[in-house]
Amino acid sequence: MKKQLNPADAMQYIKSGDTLLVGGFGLSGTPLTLIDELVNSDKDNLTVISNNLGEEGKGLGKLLVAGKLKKAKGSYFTTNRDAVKAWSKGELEIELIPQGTMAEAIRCGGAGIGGFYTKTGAGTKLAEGKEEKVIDGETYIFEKAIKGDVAIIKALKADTLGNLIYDKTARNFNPVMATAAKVVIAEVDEIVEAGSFAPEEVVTPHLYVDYVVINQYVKKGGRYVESI
Amino acid sequence: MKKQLNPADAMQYIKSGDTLLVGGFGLSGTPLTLIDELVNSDKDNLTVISNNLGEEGKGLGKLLVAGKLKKAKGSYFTTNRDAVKAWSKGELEIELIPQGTMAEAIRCGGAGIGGFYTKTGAGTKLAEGKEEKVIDGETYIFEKAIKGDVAIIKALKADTLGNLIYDKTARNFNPVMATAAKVVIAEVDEIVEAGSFAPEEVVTPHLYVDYVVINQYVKKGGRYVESI
Amino acid sequence: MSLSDRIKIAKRVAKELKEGEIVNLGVGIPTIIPDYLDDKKVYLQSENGLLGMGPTPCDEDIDMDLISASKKPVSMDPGASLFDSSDSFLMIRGGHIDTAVLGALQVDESGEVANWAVPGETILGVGGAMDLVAGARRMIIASMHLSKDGSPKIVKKLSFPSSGTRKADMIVTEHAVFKFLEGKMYLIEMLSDISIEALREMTDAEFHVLEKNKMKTN
Amino acid sequence: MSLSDRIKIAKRVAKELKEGEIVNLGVGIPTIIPDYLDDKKVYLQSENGLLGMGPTPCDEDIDMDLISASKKPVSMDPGASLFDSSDSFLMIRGGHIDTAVLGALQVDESGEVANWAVPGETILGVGGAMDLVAGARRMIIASMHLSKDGSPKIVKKLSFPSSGTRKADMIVTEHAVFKFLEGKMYLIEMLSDISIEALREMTDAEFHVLEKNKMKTN
Repeated sequence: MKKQLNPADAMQYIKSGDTLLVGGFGLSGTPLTLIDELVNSDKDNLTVISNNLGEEGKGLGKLLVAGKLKKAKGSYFTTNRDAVKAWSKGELEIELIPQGTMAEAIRCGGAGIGGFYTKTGAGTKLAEGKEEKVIDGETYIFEKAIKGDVAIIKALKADTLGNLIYDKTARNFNPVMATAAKVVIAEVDEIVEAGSFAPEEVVTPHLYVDYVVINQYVKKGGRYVESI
Repeated sequence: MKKQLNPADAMQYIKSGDTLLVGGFGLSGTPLTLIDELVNSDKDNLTVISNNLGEEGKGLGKLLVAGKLKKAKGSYFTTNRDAVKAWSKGELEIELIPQGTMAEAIRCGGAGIGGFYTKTGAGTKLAEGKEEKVIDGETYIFEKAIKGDVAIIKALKADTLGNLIYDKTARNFNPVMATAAKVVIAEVDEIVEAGSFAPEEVVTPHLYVDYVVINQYVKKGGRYVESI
Repeated sequence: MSLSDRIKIAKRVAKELKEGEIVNLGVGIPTIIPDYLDDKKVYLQSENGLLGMGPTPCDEDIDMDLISASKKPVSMDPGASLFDSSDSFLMIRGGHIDTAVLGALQVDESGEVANWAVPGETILGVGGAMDLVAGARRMIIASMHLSKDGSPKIVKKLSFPSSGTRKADMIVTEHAVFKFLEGKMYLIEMLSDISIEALREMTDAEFHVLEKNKMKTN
Repeated sequence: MSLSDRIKIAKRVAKELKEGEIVNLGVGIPTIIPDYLDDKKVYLQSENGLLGMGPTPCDEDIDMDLISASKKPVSMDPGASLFDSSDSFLMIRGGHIDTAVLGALQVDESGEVANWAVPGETILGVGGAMDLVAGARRMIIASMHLSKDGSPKIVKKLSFPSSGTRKADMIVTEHAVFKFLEGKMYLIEMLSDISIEALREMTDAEFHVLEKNKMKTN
């Protein structure tokens, strides 16, 4: 079976200075347990690629205030005031990227595609310095594929091979991130026998997943809360 | 509900000279009923983008011998001797493209991506005349997105909104083709009520599908045979 | 920004949507449009990975793993489908959304939109705004006529950072409806009882007025 | 091309595969490898959209909508998954297949492979060959030592069209096993009782011989 790890043991696969792909849209579909372990670890100087930096004091927001982050790359940080503050003080680098460009660039990173031309952002500040190409009369900008050293993602269930399924809109960036890092650690609520998922049901086939850890949070009132 | 058409009525959306995206890998996942209608129609001068040209006298192979095709673009035509013959006589243009590049180019066509850089084929005959780019030390070649005028695809079932699910490996190119044409006609075995599919089960969301026709073939001994 | 103005704008945009359309609604005024669709069925796409977004659930059904792009709990209509972020933006960027209804900080007289950044302020968020601007088949701007400080939002030329070269098709404010035709901005309808002259005063952009007999007034 | 030679090659490649690997098997000799894996479990990927391909089903279970990339009926192992062609080649091109075992028309002494086209003949098929060459983490060539007309397949320089600049890691023929190390070709094992000199005669490519005490002989 796919190697199941204690959350603490998963930390051996992450090094200071690594680029991490972290799943989630706000807090939904975020690997909260793995993030807590990172907060308590000695890793620092991390670059995080994630749509947001969680919320203030929650999810990736914790990692930020713990001083573990060198840089964040994503689409929307405005609502986390800690992120705005850290950036203003020069304590955090931020690279903004349109949400769809981010999703596509990560998919390309996993797909052996070096880069692509998108319409999104052409003619805007975010296109400054980027190569332009006119294709069939429309202007596109070049975006390079994104890869990570380690992806930490959140799924609903894994089977013993490592196949993953996701919970409703908690899917978000997790499946593409699972394809685009050297090491992929999936945090799940439950591990079931191989063969429990119909072949049509699998969203992330097991070949993308290296390690599985069990989520230590419990869901109450429709949101994950710490179990202790 | 999504407009259900008789196969014959679907022909009004196809014009002579059109570029058609046609689903299928060999005969599996091929819209056999729609192809039969095309064979019996007055359309000609068609460009077909499909992995193969069916088999001799079957699927797209029928359309070829009916003299409807100007050009075929796909990855593997060698096993259909009619295609080899037509090409040798100068009656059919053929453009070869690696299978993965074809899948990716069609996905880009549907995704608002103008083109992409792939490793596949770099340094080969199929890369001649194509732009090269070195990204992080690796050589990639540029491939332009592929779009069609009309996509004719095959799914297992549609719901009344037009959501589609597929049968095992008959899925192949159908989901990407559904995204990349101005008009998309899906041939299905059955239409069920909206809400019959779990939201996780839908492979092609209904916004991609314009018209639905019912497959007139029946499955015997594991393969589709003409019903009459 | 009075509630009745917001409702007026939402109602007018709702009228513009066609039965069966695929619609993506931005933050702010657009989010209340579903309340004014009456019997018209449109399919709401949410860029975090849902087509067929339904209304806010009652408290006991709230699940924060079923949320909108504004991170609010939602429900699913029959026939809904779930997908990942890359497939969601394939839809958006690839021209599969019939109409995006977006707020704006500024729109210029060619229809170019600024809706993500304010000059001089910290710019740390763009979200899916640029993808929607680039990709939706039709873009309707739903916005108050003036910004909070009373300055015109509908301007000659953008002073705020552009969201993309793709232009809006229509603007709906509490006072008026404008359409863009062949690169020019036309007043097509009045929604309040101010005069066209008064409207011109609060609109920095030059606009043409659709011939009187074709134009609706309040 | 005797059946026993084909089996010998398949068995030797099977030995090379590791428990739990993700493997894509090309047409020809590679397709019989699963018969010689004994208790070793590998996961077979088929580029038409299946991971976890199982053995040929019995006649009454044949479904031509569950086929291999060679368009033969197959089955699914527990834990199998289905996906479309773009996701399948994402796997292949993106480096997620541990080992591709492919046939070849020619391999040169640097490991460059030609496996899709014959000069002077009509070239109307490439399939997924180039994607597998470009993307698999390890590429093993499983091939008869000589071509049908008796000419060497393992050559100094390709005279057939290349399948890509990415080089093979290993060649297994009925006579020998070669590995490529730092751009050089090494004989690492003899699989028949011919002499190394005889092997050199039927091999156009220059190869080094691994130190005697490290090399296995038949």
